Amino acid sequence: MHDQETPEALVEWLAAMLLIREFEEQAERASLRGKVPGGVHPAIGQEAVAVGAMRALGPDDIVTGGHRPHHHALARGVDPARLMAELFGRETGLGHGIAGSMHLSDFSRGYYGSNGIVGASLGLAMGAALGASMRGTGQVAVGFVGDGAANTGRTWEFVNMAVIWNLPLIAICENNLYAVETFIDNVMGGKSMVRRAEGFGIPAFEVDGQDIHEVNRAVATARERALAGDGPTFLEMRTYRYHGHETGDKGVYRTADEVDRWRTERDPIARLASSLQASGDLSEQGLTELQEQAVARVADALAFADESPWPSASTAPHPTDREGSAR
Amino acid sequence: MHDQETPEALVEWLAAMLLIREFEEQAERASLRGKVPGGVHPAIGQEAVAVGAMRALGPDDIVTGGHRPHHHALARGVDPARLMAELFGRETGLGHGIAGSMHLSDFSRGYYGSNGIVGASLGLAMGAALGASMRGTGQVAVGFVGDGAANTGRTWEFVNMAVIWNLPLIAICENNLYAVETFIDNVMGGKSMVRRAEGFGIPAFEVDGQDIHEVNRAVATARERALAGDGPTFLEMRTYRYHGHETGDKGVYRTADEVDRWRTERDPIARLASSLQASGDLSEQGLTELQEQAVARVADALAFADESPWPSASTAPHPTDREGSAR
Amino acid sequence: MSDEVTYSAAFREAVRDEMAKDDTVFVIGTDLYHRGGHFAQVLGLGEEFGRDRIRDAPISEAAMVAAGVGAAMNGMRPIVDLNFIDFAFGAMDEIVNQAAKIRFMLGRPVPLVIRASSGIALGGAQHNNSPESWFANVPGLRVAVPATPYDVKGLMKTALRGEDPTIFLMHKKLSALRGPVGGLDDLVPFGSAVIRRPGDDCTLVCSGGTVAKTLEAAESLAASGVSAEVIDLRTLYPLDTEAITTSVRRTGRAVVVDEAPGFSSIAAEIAATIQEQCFEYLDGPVLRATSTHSSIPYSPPLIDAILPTVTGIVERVRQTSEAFSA
Amino acid sequence: MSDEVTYSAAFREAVRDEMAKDDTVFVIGTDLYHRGGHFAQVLGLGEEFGRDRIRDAPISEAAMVAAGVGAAMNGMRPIVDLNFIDFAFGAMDEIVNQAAKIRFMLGRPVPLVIRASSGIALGGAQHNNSPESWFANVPGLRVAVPATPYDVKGLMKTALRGEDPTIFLMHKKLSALRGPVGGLDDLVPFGSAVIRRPGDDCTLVCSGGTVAKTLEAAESLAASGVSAEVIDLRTLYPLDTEAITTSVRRTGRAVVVDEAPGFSSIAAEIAATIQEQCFEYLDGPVLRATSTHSSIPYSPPLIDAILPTVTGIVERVRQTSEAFSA
Ligand SMILES: Cc1ncc(C[n+]2csc(CCOP(=O)(O)OP(=O)(O)O)c2C)c(N)n1
Ligand SMILES: Cc1ncc(C[n+]2csc(CCOP(=O)(O)OP(=O)(O)O)c2C)c(N)n1
Ligand SMILES: [Mg+2]
Ligand SMILES: [Mg+2]
Repeated sequence: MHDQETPEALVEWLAAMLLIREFEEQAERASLRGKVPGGVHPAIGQEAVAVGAMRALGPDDIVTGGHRPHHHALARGVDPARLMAELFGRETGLGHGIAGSMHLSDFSRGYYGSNGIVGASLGLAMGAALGASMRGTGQVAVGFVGDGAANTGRTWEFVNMAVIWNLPLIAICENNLYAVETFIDNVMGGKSMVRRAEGFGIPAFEVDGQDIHEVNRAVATARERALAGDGPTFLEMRTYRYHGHETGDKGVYRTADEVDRWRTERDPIARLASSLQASGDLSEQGLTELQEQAVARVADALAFADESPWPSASTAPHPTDREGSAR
Repeated sequence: MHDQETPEALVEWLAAMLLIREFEEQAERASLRGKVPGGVHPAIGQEAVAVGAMRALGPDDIVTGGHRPHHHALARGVDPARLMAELFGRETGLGHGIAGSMHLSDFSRGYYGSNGIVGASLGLAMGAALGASMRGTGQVAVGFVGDGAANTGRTWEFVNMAVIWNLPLIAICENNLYAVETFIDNVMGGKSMVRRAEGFGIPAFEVDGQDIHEVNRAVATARERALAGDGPTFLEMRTYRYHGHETGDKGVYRTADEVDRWRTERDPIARLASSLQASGDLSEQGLTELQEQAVARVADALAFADESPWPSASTAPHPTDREGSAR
Repeated sequence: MSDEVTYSAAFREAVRDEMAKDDTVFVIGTDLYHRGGHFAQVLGLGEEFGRDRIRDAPISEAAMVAAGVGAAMNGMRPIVDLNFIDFAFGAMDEIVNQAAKIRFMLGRPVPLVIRASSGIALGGAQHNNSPESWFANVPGLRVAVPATPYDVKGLMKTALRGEDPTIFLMHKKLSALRGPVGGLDDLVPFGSAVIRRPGDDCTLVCSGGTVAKTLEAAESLAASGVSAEVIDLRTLYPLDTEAITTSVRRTGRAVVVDEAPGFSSIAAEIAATIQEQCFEYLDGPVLRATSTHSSIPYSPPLIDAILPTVTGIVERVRQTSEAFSA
Repeated sequence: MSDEVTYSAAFREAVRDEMAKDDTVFVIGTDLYHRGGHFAQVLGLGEEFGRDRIRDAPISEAAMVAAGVGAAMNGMRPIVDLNFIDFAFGAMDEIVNQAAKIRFMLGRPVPLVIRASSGIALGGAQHNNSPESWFANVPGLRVAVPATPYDVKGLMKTALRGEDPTIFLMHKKLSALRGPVGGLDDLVPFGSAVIRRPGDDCTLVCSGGTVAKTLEAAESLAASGVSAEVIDLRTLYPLDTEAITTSVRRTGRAVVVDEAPGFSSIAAEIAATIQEQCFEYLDGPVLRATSTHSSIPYSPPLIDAILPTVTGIVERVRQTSEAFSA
């Protein structure tokens, strides 16, 4: 199922990244207007990791992610309107307003959910991979975590388990250099995530997360290995988030210059757009149209979310409360 | 403080190992007679790790260990009679019968305690090393864990923390190849503990744990590094436990032949004894005397424990319960 | 169908039955395949079902539970054997934030059983925690605390055929207890307490490791003319409030017996609920016979000094009967 | 001495005072040095005390607590800031099996404070757990739940000068609450509740995030002629049983208000204790106004549907008053 990188496919990748960026920009703005209870963790700058990875997967493959998950959900094909409605806490949301930004899911697309606990997503993906392996479903499971998860012990328990049980798991670490305001090099002994992973016997590779081709090929290769019964792979995707950790955050932990350089020199959208333009596969007008489509879809999503009703209290109790003799 | 390995010192090391072996043999027998509530985890075969390591430490250095801790305690100079009394659950025990085999301690000797939870000892040693570093006490902390701890996430959190905080910690993994009945190679991805540790940026070395000289030199070197401000070291000590995991255990997970080979070809006591005899530093009679001393001390310890009173219920409540207004 | 087997063997029977019937049932844990678990609870199943389904794991509690949760989300019915419940502390996030909440958050059932040995026995402070009231406090979890081989088998089958995560706690000291068990489809429903001894003067509520003690206390009370009804809860969540309150409305008095240190434990919940729902029927306060608020010591006489005793239970019944019978 | 400061700033003042006075006090946590913690609770202390004592850590909850425990055993007085109490699940063994039990097992005090933000607010199910009753259930731990800036500062000082591990829980929604604070040596002792409003007809027991709501309920009850006494516990363990029972013996009625889902929570302990110790004085059952037994949803109307409300509290008082006043 490795995508052949046809011009049509690449244009679709670009469109998917544009949608994510527009979605995140608008979600953050809506959040600043008080529309999103609790705020959001925008993934602006990390679009290529999500789109490049998802385009290497089959429809039944499984994906989990962490607290910064919108790009995964959108890249996996989740409806932006229902996603925005969930952020707004509305009845029409992906999780009926019960779940929220950190607990998105869409099982019809193998999207097993985002997670509020650093590292936990990888464990669920590992378990889902075990289920796939035992049932012989031919699914591969992808667990996304951030660089922050590299220092959480559970992460390495999960990796080790996937290795010894030879599971069809792809662990993707989106290394955007910071966990909230903590620079990864200040808190990671050894300073190489790939070497750390290799110590657990998992094949591990560093990938330029701002190059969607490289991302896609790395995930496709890992998926082939998994499907061939060769077990898990660990991919460190070097990437960057342009905005603060969460809605409205402006820290002093990194320089404006650093942010600027990532934005101007390595932006994954600009890179793909200009290479498509250079190869003649996308016209100036074509790009404008894609941008306009993204804007329109997100505007629709915002309107849908805004007009959607609040959930009613009767949906609140835990499902298991509805049975049994407990009060 | 690196021990100079004088003949006198080596004879003392041998005596210490003989004491441990005799103690463990008798403790296990007493346990089979029902004298030890809950049984014991004997460290027979692992004597050189404990004695070699402790003889490289200073009197104020800190030691923690796990569920198989008697050899650490004895090598650190803890009174065998009070140790045996604790195993017997008596008032005169190291922990007044409150603590037990897995919760030994002797703070006057920097022995910060054994632990019933796999991996936990290393965390406490890491924290004690932090205290040492912040207070500038010049102490080094040694945390002993088993090979089972290599797959517990917390272990690597502790190692990482010691690296990034540059703590005077020595992590010693007594790799006796099995965790209960689980062969380490079956559950450890990557199969090299040293490489796994190195991934966290900690200098790591494999040591022949059945060669007391090698053990001692490795720990002495690690201690020098720590005292020089060069941070933590990880030492994998390859060793073997001759008996079952706990009192009376006889599993089918390893061959009698394997046990035999470790016992006859690599026994740390036999190795040191015969090299001392070869060099003329210990006579046949000298060895017999050392053995007799060990037997006598342990016999005394057994008698002491057996004659000691049971603790009285008034010592049972938690100390903090004695203050405050809580019930 | 009703041969006598041990408490441990009853567990094994339930697991064996369900594994034979349902390919998706399997077990994850340490030292299972050869050793059969520390309490022989799956002894022999390794050979029968193979290494895939009697799946040995390293000492990685977080990963074991995560594996169970993820597999349960993907069509399996895992049993994660944590050995001692104390080791659940290393997997607390996976249990409380993942297993318990996924159905609520994502609408996906998590048919997972976490088995562990629990209760207060030898081994010292770190091996004798009683966190069952915590699990009962977590919305989304169910907590089973069988006291007999019959209930082990029947409750385990219910857990394995259910859709939600269950914490299945087997008391260490009951491992060798013998008794009859049910057949292939004899399920014991959750939230259904059983009256172990009928009585009229006082209700004694107990479960798991305290049932035998409580029955002894009832016997001793009978000798002095007090007729105590003994209710074995079988599950702490769901709690069979109806069985308890029905009894107390009749007897007018209640003592809750539980082995955990009593402060803020499940005994508090039961006492609070009884007085809430039966206030006008009560002739005396609902009292608790629990362990004292202490870590668990190593030496047997010290343990004995902390545990609820038969005399202690009888004494509590006296206290609640005498103080206000005048 | 009594300038008004926020709840967060009161914490900062306590830590600053004690750090200046005692070299062994220091803080471990994520994003402390620059950001000052997620609630600005140590903002500015980085510059004042340096990176050694305002010590940034990776996302390694187990290692943070282990570092605190080990350092406390070796002469330090660490504060481990876990950010949200939910993240304590990753350090549960270090808290429950190590910090809480070491003094019991080894005789060595562990003067450690674990600070975390708690209570129910926005953020969804995994960020709004209420495990305070679990910590209260663990022998060896103390649990502080301040409701005012004054108590934050005074209780924190007590914790920092004590010898035992304290779980210090600050309610998320109170961060910006302003109020007076005490001076350098104004300590608030543990186990000492305070009467926030005196009254004669009913006792309302509350703490932390429910104090304001409970006072509102008392106000509303006053309007309809019911005089409610409001007791703020300040610490859940030790629990000031005397203050509670003294009040209930006078008022004859009690409602326990707590924000945690009520089943098997601290509210159960308080209710159970009250009826045990005040049975003959009670004119009605001790009722609870708590959150329902549910994971915490994301959307505000759903959260509101779960939380205890002012009307709910008033209703409970009515229930316990009316049912048996005839
Ligand atoms: C176990 C745990 N500890 C702490 C947090 C609080 N927290 C939420 S996101 C975050 C930073 C995560 O950084 P990273 O993994 O690098 O992901 P990024 O935000 O960069 O996408 C932290 C500390 C958490 N959610 N879970
Ligand atoms: C967290 C945790 N999980 C499980 C156990 C049960 N247990 C006690 S000892 C042991 C094996 C430990 O093996 P290893 O670390 O190799 O030490 P050894 O027994 O070989 O000395 C296990 C699984 C435990 N004590 N703690
Ligand atoms: Mg990051
Ligand atoms: Mg071992």
